[in-house]
Amino acid sequence: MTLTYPLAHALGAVMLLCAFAMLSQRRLAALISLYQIEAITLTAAAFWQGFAQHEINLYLTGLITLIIKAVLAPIALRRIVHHFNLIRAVETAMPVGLSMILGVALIGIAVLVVLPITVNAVTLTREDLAISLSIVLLGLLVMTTRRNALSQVIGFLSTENGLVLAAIGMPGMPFVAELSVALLVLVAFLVVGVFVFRIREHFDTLDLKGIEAIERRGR
Amino acid sequence: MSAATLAIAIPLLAAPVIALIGAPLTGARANLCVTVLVFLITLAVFASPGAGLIHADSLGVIFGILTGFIALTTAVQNIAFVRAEQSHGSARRWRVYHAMCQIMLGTTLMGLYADNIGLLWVAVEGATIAATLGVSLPRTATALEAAWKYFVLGGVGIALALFGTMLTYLAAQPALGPGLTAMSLSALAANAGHLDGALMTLAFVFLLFGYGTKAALVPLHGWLPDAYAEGPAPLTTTLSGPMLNVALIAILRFRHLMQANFAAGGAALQPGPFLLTLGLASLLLTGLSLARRRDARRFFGFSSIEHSGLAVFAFGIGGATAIFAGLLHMILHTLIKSALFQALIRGAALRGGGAPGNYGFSHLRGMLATNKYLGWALGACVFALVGLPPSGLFVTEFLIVSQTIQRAPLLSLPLGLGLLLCAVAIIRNIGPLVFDPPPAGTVAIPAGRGVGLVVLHLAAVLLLAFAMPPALVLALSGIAAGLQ
Amino acid sequence: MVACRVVESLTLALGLPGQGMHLGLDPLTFLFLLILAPQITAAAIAGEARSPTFWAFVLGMVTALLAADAFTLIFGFELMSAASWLLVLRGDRRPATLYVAIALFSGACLVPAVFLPPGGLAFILILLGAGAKAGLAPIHAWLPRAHPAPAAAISAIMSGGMVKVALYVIIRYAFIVLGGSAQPWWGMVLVLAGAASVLIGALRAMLEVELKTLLACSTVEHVGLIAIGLGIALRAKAAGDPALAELALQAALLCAVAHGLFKPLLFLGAGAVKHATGTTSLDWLGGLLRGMPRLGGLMLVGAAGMAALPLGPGFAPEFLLLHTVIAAAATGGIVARIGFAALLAILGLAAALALGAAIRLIGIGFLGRPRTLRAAAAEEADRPTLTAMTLLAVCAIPVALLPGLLLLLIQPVIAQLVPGAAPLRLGYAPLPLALLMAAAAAAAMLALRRFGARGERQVPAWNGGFGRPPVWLPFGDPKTQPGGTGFAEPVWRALGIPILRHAGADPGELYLFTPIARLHFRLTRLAERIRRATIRQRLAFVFAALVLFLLALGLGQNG
Amino acid sequence: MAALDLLLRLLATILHAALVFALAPLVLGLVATLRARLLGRRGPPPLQPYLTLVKLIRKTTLVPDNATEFYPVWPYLAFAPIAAAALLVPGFCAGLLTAGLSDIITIIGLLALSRAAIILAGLETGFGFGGAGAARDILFGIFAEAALLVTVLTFVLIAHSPTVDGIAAAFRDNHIGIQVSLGFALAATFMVALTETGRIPVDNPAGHLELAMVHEAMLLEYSGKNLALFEATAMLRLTVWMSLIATIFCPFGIGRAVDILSWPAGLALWLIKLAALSSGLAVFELSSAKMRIFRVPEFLGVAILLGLLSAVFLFLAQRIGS
Repeated sequence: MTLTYPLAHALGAVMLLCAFAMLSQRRLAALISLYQIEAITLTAAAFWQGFAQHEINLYLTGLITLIIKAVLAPIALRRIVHHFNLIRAVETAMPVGLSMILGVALIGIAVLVVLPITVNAVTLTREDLAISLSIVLLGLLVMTTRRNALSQVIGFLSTENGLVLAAIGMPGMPFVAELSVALLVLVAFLVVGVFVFRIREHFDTLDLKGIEAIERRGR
Repeated sequence: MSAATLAIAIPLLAAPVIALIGAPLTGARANLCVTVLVFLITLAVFASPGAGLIHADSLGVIFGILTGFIALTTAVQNIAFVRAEQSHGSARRWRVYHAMCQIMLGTTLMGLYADNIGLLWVAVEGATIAATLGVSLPRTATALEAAWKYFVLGGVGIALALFGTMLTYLAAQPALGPGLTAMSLSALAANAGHLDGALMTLAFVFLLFGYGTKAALVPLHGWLPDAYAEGPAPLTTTLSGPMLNVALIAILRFRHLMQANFAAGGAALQPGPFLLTLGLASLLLTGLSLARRRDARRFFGFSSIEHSGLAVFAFGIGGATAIFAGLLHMILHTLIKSALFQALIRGAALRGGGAPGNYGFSHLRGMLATNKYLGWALGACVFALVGLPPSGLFVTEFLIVSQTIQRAPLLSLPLGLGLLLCAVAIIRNIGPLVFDPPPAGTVAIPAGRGVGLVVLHLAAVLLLAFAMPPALVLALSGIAAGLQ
Repeated sequence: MVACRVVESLTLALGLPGQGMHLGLDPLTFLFLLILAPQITAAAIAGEARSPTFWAFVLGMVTALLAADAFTLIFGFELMSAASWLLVLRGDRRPATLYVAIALFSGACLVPAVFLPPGGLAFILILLGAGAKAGLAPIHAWLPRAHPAPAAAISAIMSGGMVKVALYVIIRYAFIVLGGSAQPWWGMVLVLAGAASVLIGALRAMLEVELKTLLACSTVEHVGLIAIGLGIALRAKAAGDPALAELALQAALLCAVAHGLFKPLLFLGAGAVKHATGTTSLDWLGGLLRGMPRLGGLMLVGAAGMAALPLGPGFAPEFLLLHTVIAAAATGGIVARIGFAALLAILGLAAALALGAAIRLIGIGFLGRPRTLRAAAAEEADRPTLTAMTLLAVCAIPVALLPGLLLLLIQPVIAQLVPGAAPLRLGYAPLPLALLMAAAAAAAMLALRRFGARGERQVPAWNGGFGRPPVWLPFGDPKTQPGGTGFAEPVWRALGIPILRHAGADPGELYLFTPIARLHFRLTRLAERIRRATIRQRLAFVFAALVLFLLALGLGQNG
Repeated sequence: MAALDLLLRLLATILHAALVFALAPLVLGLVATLRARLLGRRGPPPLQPYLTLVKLIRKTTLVPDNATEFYPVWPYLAFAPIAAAALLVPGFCAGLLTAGLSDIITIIGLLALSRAAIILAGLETGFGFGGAGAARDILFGIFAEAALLVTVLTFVLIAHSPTVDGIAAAFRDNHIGIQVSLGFALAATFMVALTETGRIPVDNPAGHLELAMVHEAMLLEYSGKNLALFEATAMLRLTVWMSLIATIFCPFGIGRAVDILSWPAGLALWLIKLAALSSGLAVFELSSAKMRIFRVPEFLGVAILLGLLSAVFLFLAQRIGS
């Protein structure tokens, strides 16, 4: 059992690193590959937690994450990028340096918030909670600092990964949670897909400028 | 198979079946039949509330009946709406629309009756996705933009709510141990004192943001005005009213966990300040945003944000009377708002169908000239929102302000300012909406029995506010004392 | 009045869930119901009986008066505001929003006030809430805009009755509910507000051209007079001087009774003039007495009340108030005494301005030559209006000729408000005065008939040698006639410009309503910028709020 | 004894009434004659006002064709209050039958009622001059009434009695002596009296220049009996103001109605006071010229300030005294 915690921490740390790296990426393709690495690490963490807690549904969750998030999602994202030939750089709403500093501040806040929690849950230590909270906050930061609709979606999916990481760490969490998270990803993906093609018909571009122009007209 | 589970299952199962019906009108009639059945079952839920995952407590029963009633009257109005609108949009679109109506009803009832915080979260998520699809139905650029905004903001809110749910489960470990019991609301409420206070506070913040987004509290309200203004009106405005109540009740329940934990000396912080901040922000920002709206549905969407803010403020103040006032306020506001939107839909239908631009104030002005009864009913509904005496909201606002004075005197200043701003901005529109000369070429048209339902709603509001039956008074004060 | 000795209390099933509404009757309520009764019957006779909103308005006022608990009082108060708002809205839409904003503001002040512990803050809030509704300075500028809007009978009730209900709330709380903890400075605040209302109301009444706006401004002045009476009474009661308090209360309550009679009379008259000539602007009227003799006579009675001339209904309250201020000037510190002396000067100014306004109303409006064809062709007012006005005039006679008797009727109310006050004898006896004047007039008439020359000759008026007016101006060149604006021009130059600035805007509007409106505009523009934020910016709002809350949480727990 | 007192007071009142109505035209005539004599002119005989009244009564009354039915009412409504006021203000002896009624505020009200009647008479026919005169009279009235009320405060507080009768008795009996506040009050009352009676600095009673006239402008449309009444009202008003000032500010020697022996002395002193005031008025009128219309508000503003000053000094004296 001595190996359980340190390995879980390591996988969590890798995922945190990917989420943090997303902040600095300028190109969509790099963003998608970072997301893929994060998804694969999540699958490994799920399998490892399954092994540590001898829970069958954790293996099942790991499998679903592998199929949907690690394989299908990146393929679909790459096809969209290819379809709209969006290889060019993603302009960020905030200078990269500033968003990096904000990222660090967010991780600091996550740690500050988690410190007073004294519960000594079997598998999930305070550090694990801090890591998953940080990934969620970083995902949100990615969403708020990107103007491109697709990069916002990837930020959203990174937040989902943070959630699943937290869910895996919960001891004896009923299966319902994981299934619904997976469901969410699936449906979200579907809906996003539908939107993207709709937006395509109307604005000929994935960039949110078209949509933002409508809002500025004001109603 | 308890009545509560039945009430949830029927609409969810009926949704795919109705989606198969080709003709929009038959779809609307089927939708009405299912809704009537569901309403009768919600009345029966009082007898068999069910156990385990689906267990309706008295709060759930009352709001379940309210949701059933609203869905019923909306379904009745829906037939006239569909008859006027079926020329726009493809048949496929109407099938999706009626399916979404049923899913919205089913998920709302699940949100009310669920005893499991995970199931509650799934219900709220399902309702968000159904509403998002509903908003995107008209396929116009503005509808798409509103739907995208709804999805992004709603998705983020849902994610935060899930994280909060997981943290609540984790905080329940020391008291309830692993497994399903740690996620049961009644179990959590029973031994709230033994939860891990610090973790529960963190969970509460995420839950407040998650369900706050669904309840459209400022600054999480971004999606509501545009969602209300786009999409087929009965789905996006009338049916989504009860959904706000589900989120507000969730916030109330989690607030109780925090308050009980704090009272029992746990490490949890007082939930009051969080709720008061969001409530006041909602009141003041909507008060200012209402002043310049030109579209009726967006205008009354903002008014819904104001009333959610007022309810959350009442919960933030705390104490049995304030919570009683908050709950009564939610009931009365839902009745008034749905009556108002139904009247607007009838008005727009009489003024040449529900095309997107049809809900503008300048287009709907002078309703009295089109139909006398509808004009007065519309005026009465808008007036009821304001809180001047003949309207029921006067009672609840009176109670909330009196409790604020006694418990947090300094907060009565921003509260009074917010209420004043909103009331003036709303009442300003009655003049043009009802009494102004109508646009050129409008001719008087009999409105049919739609107006009767609107008047029924207003009568229910007056009865509940001024002459509430003693049984309901006991039930509601029991709930309020329980959730103190 | 004996009937109201016993304090009945009645609980209705309606009201707050589980608590119901409580009604009660005591001398103060009975007096104010007595003030409302003639007006409401007159308005009903004048043709308002059929409109349900009117009866809701009356129900609101009566509930507010009969209320024995805070919820019922504010319920009645706001119901009265709501019903009158709808009537204003149906009359003229422009002032309706300002009117309802003031009504909501007064509600927003009263609800907290009734729940605060008895003390200065509660009184100030009551004063703000009820004072705003009564048209007490500084929140008075809305009254001349809103009261002329609805039909004449409704503005009669609004000016005559609704203002009194608002003052009733001030009396109920200042003397009874918060009576125990009353401070002398409460009275001074009321007196200051009253003095400002009197000055601005009287001045604007003299300068306004529209008849109904003129009457509304005169209402502001009379509210000021009543407030001064109440203020001095409150200060005297707090300082332990029941005699002065009683004299002041007699002045205030008698002024309320008198104003409640002649103001509705004038408003009904103004409505009849508008119906007959299609306008209420003094510059377009003139010579109405020829076409509408009975209306002219009744308006003369009302104008006598408004001008507070002896033998008129308005003189007894003015008489008592002046004596109250003189007596008050003999008490208190040196600054208070000088203040009361200055107040006496203001009251003198206002009395003369009111006299001027009344004379202008009758002289320009009814006497002289018609300035327009419609004024020349005006027929007598219709029967219901005349009957209603006659009813009010008949009720005004006892107030004019038997004020002593009326003060006896008011005595129980004063005993309730200021316990331990010995009844005072009134120094003004109109009947012997009337006899004296009648004797003098009869003597003069006899002498002139005995020695004077018989017969009179109808001749064209001399008019300082002007020739006969040209054919196309049958009523003479309007330029050579004194008009409404022309008549007030000297007062405008002497007093209007220094106080009302050149734009003629009411100080209450210039320094209170306009700045608030400008601030509201700027705030809504800011809110508009927030509403027009893009999706990303809205996400940023959510994210920033979440981070802030987490920070607060972290500091809260670790701090 | 009470019956005897009542009889004596009734006798005194009747005597007072007769004297006031008889002397009024004489006072006006005296002022006019003195003015002329001081200018070195022979001037009209003192009895000229009587002759004017008789002349007017004998003339036929001309009524303008567009006059309303209130046209003949205004003269009586103007005359009656002044006559009542004349009966209220004590002349040669205090304690008349009408003493109870003679409240200072009632007297101010009666004067205002008479002024209102004259103004309405001016507006009656709706011609330019009447309107202009009325507007000016209203303007003067506003400031005059404010000044009057402030001065009233002073002597009501000193004498501790609201009625003129009481004030006269108090000033006569407990020898108030010369007080600074009473000095200011006298000046203010004098200025108000000049405005109310329409004497030189405010309005030229003798002049007929339409642009400048105030009181006369309102009576242009009246003739015969009606004009006679208005003239009588003007004369009575002058006498009322003079006896008001005499009674309040130099009350020494006023008799008591019940004590018949004091009547002759009171009567003599009253006549002397009236003559002194008339000559004072004549001298003052010669020494000053008529002001522009819009200078009068400042003139009366000074009167208001004087009234306030008298009140301030009164409070100071009371504070030091009590």
